[in-house]
Amino acid sequence: MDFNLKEEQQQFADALRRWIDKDYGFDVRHRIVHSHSGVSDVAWNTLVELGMTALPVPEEQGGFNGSAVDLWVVMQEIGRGLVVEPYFATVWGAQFLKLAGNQHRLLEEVASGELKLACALGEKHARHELSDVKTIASINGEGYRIDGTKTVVIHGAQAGALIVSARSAGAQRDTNGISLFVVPADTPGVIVRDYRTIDGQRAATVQFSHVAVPASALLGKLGGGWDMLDEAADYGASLLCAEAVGAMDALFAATLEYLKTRKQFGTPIGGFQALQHRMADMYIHLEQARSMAMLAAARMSCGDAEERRRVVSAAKVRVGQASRFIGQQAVQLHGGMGVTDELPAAHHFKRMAMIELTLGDVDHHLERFIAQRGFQQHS
Amino acid sequence: MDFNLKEEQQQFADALRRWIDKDYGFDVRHRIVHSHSGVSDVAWNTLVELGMTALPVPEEQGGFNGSAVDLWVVMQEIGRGLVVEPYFATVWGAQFLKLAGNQHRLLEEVASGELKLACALGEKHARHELSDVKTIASINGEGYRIDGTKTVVIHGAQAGALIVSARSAGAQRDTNGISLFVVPADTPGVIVRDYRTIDGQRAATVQFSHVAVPASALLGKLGGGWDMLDEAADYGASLLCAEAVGAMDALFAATLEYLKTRKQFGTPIGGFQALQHRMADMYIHLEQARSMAMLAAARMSCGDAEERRRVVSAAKVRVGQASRFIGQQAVQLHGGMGVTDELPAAHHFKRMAMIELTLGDVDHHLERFIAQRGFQQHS
Amino acid sequence: MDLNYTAADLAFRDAARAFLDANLPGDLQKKVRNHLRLSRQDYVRWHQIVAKQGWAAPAWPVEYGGPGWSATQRHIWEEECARAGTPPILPFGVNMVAPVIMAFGNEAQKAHYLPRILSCEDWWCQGYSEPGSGSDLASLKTTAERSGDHYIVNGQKTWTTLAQHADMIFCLVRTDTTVRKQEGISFLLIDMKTPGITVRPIIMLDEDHEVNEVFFDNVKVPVQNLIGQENKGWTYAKYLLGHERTGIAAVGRSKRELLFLKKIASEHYKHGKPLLQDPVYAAKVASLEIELMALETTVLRVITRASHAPGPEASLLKVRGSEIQQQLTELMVEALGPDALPFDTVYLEGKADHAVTGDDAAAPLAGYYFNFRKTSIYGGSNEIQKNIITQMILGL
Amino acid sequence: MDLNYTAADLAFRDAARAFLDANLPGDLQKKVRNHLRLSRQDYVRWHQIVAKQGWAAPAWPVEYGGPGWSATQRHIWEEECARAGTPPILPFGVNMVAPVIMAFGNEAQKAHYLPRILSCEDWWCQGYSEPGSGSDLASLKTTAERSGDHYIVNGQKTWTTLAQHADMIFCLVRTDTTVRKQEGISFLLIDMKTPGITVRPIIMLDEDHEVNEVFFDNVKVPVQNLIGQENKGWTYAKYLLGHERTGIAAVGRSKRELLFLKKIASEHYKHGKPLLQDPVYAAKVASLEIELMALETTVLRVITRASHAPGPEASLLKVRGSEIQQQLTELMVEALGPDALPFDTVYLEGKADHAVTGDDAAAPLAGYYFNFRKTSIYGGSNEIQKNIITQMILGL
Repeated sequence: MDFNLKEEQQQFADALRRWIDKDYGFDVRHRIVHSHSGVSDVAWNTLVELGMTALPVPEEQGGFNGSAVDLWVVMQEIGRGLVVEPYFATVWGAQFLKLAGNQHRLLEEVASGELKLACALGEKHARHELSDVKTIASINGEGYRIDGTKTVVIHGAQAGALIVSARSAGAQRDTNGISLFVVPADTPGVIVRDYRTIDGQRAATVQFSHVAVPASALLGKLGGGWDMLDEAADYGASLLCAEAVGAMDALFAATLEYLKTRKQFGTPIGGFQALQHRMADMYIHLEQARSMAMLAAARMSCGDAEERRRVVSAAKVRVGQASRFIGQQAVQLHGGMGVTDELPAAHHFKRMAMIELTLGDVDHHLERFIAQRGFQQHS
Repeated sequence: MDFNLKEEQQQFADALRRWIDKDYGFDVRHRIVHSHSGVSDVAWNTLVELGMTALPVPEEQGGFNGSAVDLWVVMQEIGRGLVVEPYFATVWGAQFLKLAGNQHRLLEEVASGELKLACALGEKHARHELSDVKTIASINGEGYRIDGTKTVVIHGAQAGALIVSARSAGAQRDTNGISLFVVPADTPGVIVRDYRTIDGQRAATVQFSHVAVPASALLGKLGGGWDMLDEAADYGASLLCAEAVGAMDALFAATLEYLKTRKQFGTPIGGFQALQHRMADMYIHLEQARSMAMLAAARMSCGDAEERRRVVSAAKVRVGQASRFIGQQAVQLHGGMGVTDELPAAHHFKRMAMIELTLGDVDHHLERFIAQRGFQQHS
Repeated sequence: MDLNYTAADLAFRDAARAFLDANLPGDLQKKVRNHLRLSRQDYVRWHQIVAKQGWAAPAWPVEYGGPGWSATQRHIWEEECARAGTPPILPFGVNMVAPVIMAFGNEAQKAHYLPRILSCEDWWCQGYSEPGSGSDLASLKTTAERSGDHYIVNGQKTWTTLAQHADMIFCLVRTDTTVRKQEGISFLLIDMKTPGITVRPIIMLDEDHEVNEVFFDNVKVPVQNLIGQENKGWTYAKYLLGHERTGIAAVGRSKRELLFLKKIASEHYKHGKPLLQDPVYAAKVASLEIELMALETTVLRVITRASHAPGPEASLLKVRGSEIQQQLTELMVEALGPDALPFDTVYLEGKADHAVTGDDAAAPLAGYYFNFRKTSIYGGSNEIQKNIITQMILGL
Repeated sequence: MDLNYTAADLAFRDAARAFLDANLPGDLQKKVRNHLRLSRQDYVRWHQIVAKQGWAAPAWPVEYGGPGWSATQRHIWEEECARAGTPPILPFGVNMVAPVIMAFGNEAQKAHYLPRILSCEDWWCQGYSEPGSGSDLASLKTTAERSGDHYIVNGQKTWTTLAQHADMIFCLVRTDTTVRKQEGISFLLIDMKTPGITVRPIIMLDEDHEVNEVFFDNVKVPVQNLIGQENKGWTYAKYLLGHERTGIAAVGRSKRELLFLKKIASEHYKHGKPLLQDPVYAAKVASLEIELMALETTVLRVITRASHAPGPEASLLKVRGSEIQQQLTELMVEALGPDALPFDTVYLEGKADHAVTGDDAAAPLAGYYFNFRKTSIYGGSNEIQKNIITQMILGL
C-alpha cells in the first residue's frame, strides 16, 4: 500500500500551482469572473499548454491517458486556485466519450484544447436524481431528435459540444430507457441561456427544441445509457471531491495564518483555546475528507461497480461534511473579514458549498451508500 | 403570560427537596438501590406524608387535584434527587384511572399511598410504538381474559395494580382495537419477573396467562383505548421531561462546581476557554430544554389533541437532545471521576439516558411531530 | 404558571395585525418575503408609515413619543411585523443612539435629535468598530482632539451598516490617550456631510453593498455634539449594550422563514415527492422548528420577568437565534440542490421582474445563506457571547 | 499511489486468519463478541496461546522474541484479531513497560523481565496517574526516598487498570522535590506483593471493577528496580507516549462492532420493519460507517509513511477513534430502545447462561455505552489531544 504520488504526478501539480501563484492571483481571477464571458482564453490556453486537457485523454488520441488519481492531483490545484475555466466540465465530459469508446475525433480535440465540453444532465424537479429525465429522444430518420430542457448545465455556454441525457423509453424516473448523446453546441434548436453562478463560475439553461442529431451522436446503446451515466457521474464526483479538498487546504491554511496574525485583546486570536480546538476539529475534518477523496480516486477503476458506488458516495458525503464544517468555521474565525468579497476565504467557502450541491449532496449520497447491497449485511 | 410558580407549588417542591437533602442522600440511595427490593418503604411513606401521592388525585378521592404543572414541579425534584421509589409509575398509572373516570376506589388508595401502580404497555418488538400490541383481550363470560407478555414494565413488581393494554380487535399495529384494563397484581395468571435497571430503578417482565378480569376492569370503551393511551402517554412523557430537567439541573450544577475546584496545571480547569464554552453550550441546552418541558406541562390540558401531541413530542425531543449533550459532556468534564459509580454525576447521566429511551426517543418523537397535520403547512 | 397570552394581549395582537394588513405596501412585503434587496427609500417609506401611527419607537417613553407598550406588547408587535414581512425599522437611530441621548444627552440634544429620529428625518449609522478593534472594542484608535469649539476627528471606522445612506453617525472616539483604554473614550455625534468624511463600500460575499468603511480626515465636529461628559463614552456604550436585546433572537423573522423553507421544500423534489416528505430532510426541519419553539419560550421567559431588563441571558438568545437563522438558510439551499447555483444580481436589485432561470424564489437563497454567516459574527460574535455567559452567568 | 494490499500482505492476512480460526477458543470469542466481562484467566489463556505461536509482541525486535513484522503486517494482525473477537493482549507489559526496559533498562532487567512479559508470567499494571495529577501528569506526588539499597515509596496511584490481577507495577515516582517538576521523576518497577501496597477497587458506572487505587505505605523497592537513571523518568515516560499509538484508533474493533450494531438494528423494529431499514436511523449508521472508512484510510496513510513513527497525527486517530467507538455504543442503545434498561450483573459476569430478560445480546449494551465514555478521557483526554494538535501540528 502506497499513498505517495508518482514523480510525474507531482510535476503536473507543481507546474499548475506555479502558474496559478504567478498569473492567476486573486485580482486576476476577480476580473475574469466579472468579465462578460466569465472565463479567460489566456488562462485556458495555459491549461492546454501545461498538458491539462491532454491528461485524461487516451494516448491514441494524443493524450497522456491519465488515471483518476492523476486527475485528482490536478483537481486539487484547481480547487486551491479557484480556477473558473471550464476544466472540470471538459474532463468530466471526456469521460463519457472515453466510456462510449467511439469518439476519437472529439477526444483529440479535447486533448488539443480546441474543444470544451459540458454535461447537460440535470432537469428542473430532478434535484440530484440523474435518472429523473423528461427530455425525450425519438427516432428521426437515420438519427434522433431531442426535445427538452436541461438546467444548471455547468459551463454550458462555454462548451463546443454537450453530453446530453434523454429518455428514449421508460417512465420518468426509470434507469432503463435513458440514452446519451454528444451534441455540437451550434446544432440548430439548441438554445443556451448563460448565467453566473454564486461561486464565480458559469452555468446555463439549455433548451433542446426539435434538435436533430445523426446516429453517430449516440453514446453507447439506445436506452442503455444508465450504467455509463452512473459511472461517469461517479468520476465527476471524485473530481469534485479532489477540487473541494484543494479548496479546503487553501482555506484551512489561510485561516491558520489569520489566527496567527490577527490580534484582539492584545494577543493573537490563535492563542484562545476555544479557537484552537475548533482549528483542531477542522484539521481532523480535513484529513478525514482527504483520506476518503484519495480512496475514491483510487477505487474509480477497481472494476467492481458496487464498490465504486460505495466509496464514491462515501467520499462525497465525507467531503461534503468537511466542506460545510471547515467552510463555516473558517468564515467565523475570520470574523467580519470572512463575510466580505475581499478575501479568498469567502470564495473558497462559496465554491466548496456549491460543490456540495453538485452531483449529489450529503443526504443523496448517504442514501445511495445505504442502498448498496453491502450495507444491510452484518456478518 | 406568567412563568412563575404559585406559592403552593413552590412549597411542595421545597418540602420534597428538604427531605431529599436531609434523608435521601447519595449513600442512602445507594443502599436502597442495592437492597433486595430496590425500593424503600420508609422513603415511600415519606413521599405519602408529604402529600406527593395525593397531589395528582382529584379532590373527590382525597387528593389535591394537581395539574400537570403541579406535577412538573415535583418531578423536577424527583429527578434532582434521583429518587428510585415507584412515584412516576404510580402517578402515570393514576392518569389512566383519571381519564377512565370510573375508578374512584383505586384513586383513593393511590392518594393514601396504599396502592402503587405500574403501566404494562410495552412489548418485545414494539420498541417505542405503543400501538404495536400483540397481547390479546378476549371476552370471557361477563368479563375478559388477557393473554400476552409485557416487557420493561417500570416498577412492575412493586405495583399493586397494573394498567395493561391488550388487543380486542384489529391487526398488530392498529390503533383501533386496543383496550385498556386495570389488573390487580395478585390476579391468578399474572407472572412478574423483577429485575434492576441500569439507572438504579426496577422494571419487570409481566406475563399474562389466561388472566381473567371482571367487566369493571375495563378502562374506557372496549377496543377504543387508543386516545386514552395516547393522552396518558403524553402525560407520562411530560413527567419524564420534568424529571430529566431536574436531573440536568443537578448535573449541571455539580459540573460547574467541579470546574471551579478541580485543578490541573496549577489552575482550576474552569479557567480553560474550551471547557468554558462547552459549559456555555450546556447552559443553552439546559435552558432550551427547560423551556420546552414547561411548555409541554402547560399545554397538557389545552384541549387540542394535535397541539398537545406536537408540544409533548417537541419537549421529549428537546429534552432528549439536551440530556445526551449535557450528560456526555458532564461526564467528560469530570474526567475519570465521571465514569465511576462514586459520584452522583454518573447516576444523573444514567437516569437521563434511560429517560431518553422511555416513552419514545428523539427520533420517535421527531417522527410523531412531523406526522401532525400542522407540520406540512407553509402559509 | 400560565403560558397563554391574556385577552388584552390578544386584542393588542389583533390590532397590530389589522394595522399591518391595512398599511404594509404589497411591493415592500413582496421584497422582504422574497429576500430581495431593499433601497434607502424602502426603509424610509415604511418607517414613516409606522411613525405616522405613533409606533416607530415601541421602547421609547411616552414623553418622547413612544406608544407606552409593555415588554409583552413590544414582543407581539415585533412578532407581527416579522410575520407580515415588513422592512425592519433600523435600530441605529431608534434603539441605539436614542436611548443614549435620552439617558445622557442634554435638553438641546434631546429636543433636536429625538423627533428627527422618530420621523426618520435623520438616517443614523453606528461608528464603533475599527479595523483593529472588533471584539476588543475598547482598543479603538480614532481620535478627537479638542480645538476651540470643535473636536478634530481623525481615524477610521468599519463595518458601518448602510453608512452610504446615512445623515448622521454616532461614534466612539478617543479623547485621552494617556489613560486606561476604557477611560479615554467619548461619545460623539457627527454629521455625515461634514468635509473630510469618506465612505468606502465593503462588498459582502453575496456582492451586496451593506457595510462600509468610514474615514475621518480632520473632520471638524462642534463640541455641542458631545454626549454627556468627555471620556465617559465607554459607560454610555455599555449602557447601550445592555439595552433592549431580546429582539436579537429574531424569533418572529425565523418563524416566517421557517414557513418559507417549508414552501421551498414542498416545491422541490426527491424521488418524485416533495422533499418535505422525505424522512431525513423532514427530521432536520422538525428539529430546527423545535429549537425555534424552545427559543420563543425562552424569550418569553426572559421578557415576562417583572424584575429587570434582560441581562446576560440575552447572550443565549443571540447565540441560538443566530444559529437558527443560519440553519434555516442552510436548509433552504439544501432543498434547492443545484438550483441554488444561479446568481442574478439584476433580479436581486429589483431591476428585473424575474430571475434569469425563472425561479424567483430560489434566486436569492444561496446569497442569503452566505450573507447570514454574519449573524454569528456581528453584534458581539458568538464566541464573545459565550465568554459573557461564562463570566456573568456561570461565574467561571 | 496504490491503495491495495500487496500479495504478500494478503498472504500474511490469510495466515493470521487461519491461525485465529484454529486457535481462538469459542468460549472466549463468544464472551468478547457479546461484550461479557473477562476474567484474569481469560486474558492469560489467550496471551499464552498467542505467545506459543511467537506473536504475542508484534512490535518487539526479533532479538527479544518479536516476529519481525512490518508496520502494515502489525496493522493486519490487529485487524484480524479484532475481526475474530480475541481478548486483547493487555498493553501494560508488552507495549508499555517492555519498550522502556528495552531502551533504557540494563541487561539484567532485560533478561529477567522481557521473557516473563512475553509469556505473561508477570501481569503488569501502570502506576502513572494520581488523584491530583490526571492530564497534568508531571505534577505527581508519590515519593521514593533512597535508603541504602532500597527506595521507600509513599503515595497513591489511581485509575490503575486491572491492578487487582497484577504481579508488577511500573511507576513514575518523585525522587527529587527540589527541582522543576519534570526533572525529579524516576521510573520504578515494583512487585505488587511487596508489603505496604494496598489495592482499592474503583467501581465504574456500569458496576464493573476495572480500575483501582493503589496505595504505597513505606514500600521497600530494591534499587535494582530503577530503570535507567534517577530523575530521568520523565524522559522515559515521554518516549513511551510516542510509542506505537496507531492501535489507539481501534479501527478493527470498531469494524466488528459496526457489524454487531447492524445485527442489533436488524433485529429490533420500527413500524414493524427492521430498524436498519429506517431512513433516519440508517443515515446515522451510514455516516458513522463512512467516518470509520475514512479513519481506516487515515491510519493506513500514517503507518505506511516510510519515514518515521506516528507523531502528533496519533492524536487525530485517538480523537476520532474514541468518538467512533462511543457513537457505535450510542447507536446500539438507541436500537434497543426500552430493552436497554434491564441490567443483569450475574449474566455479565458469566454466572448465568442467559440474561434475566432472555435478550442476551441486549443485556450488556447500556453498560457498554456508559463504560465507553472513558475512551475520550483515558490515554490523554480528547481535550489534551486537541492541545497536542494545536501545538505540534498547527503551531498555535
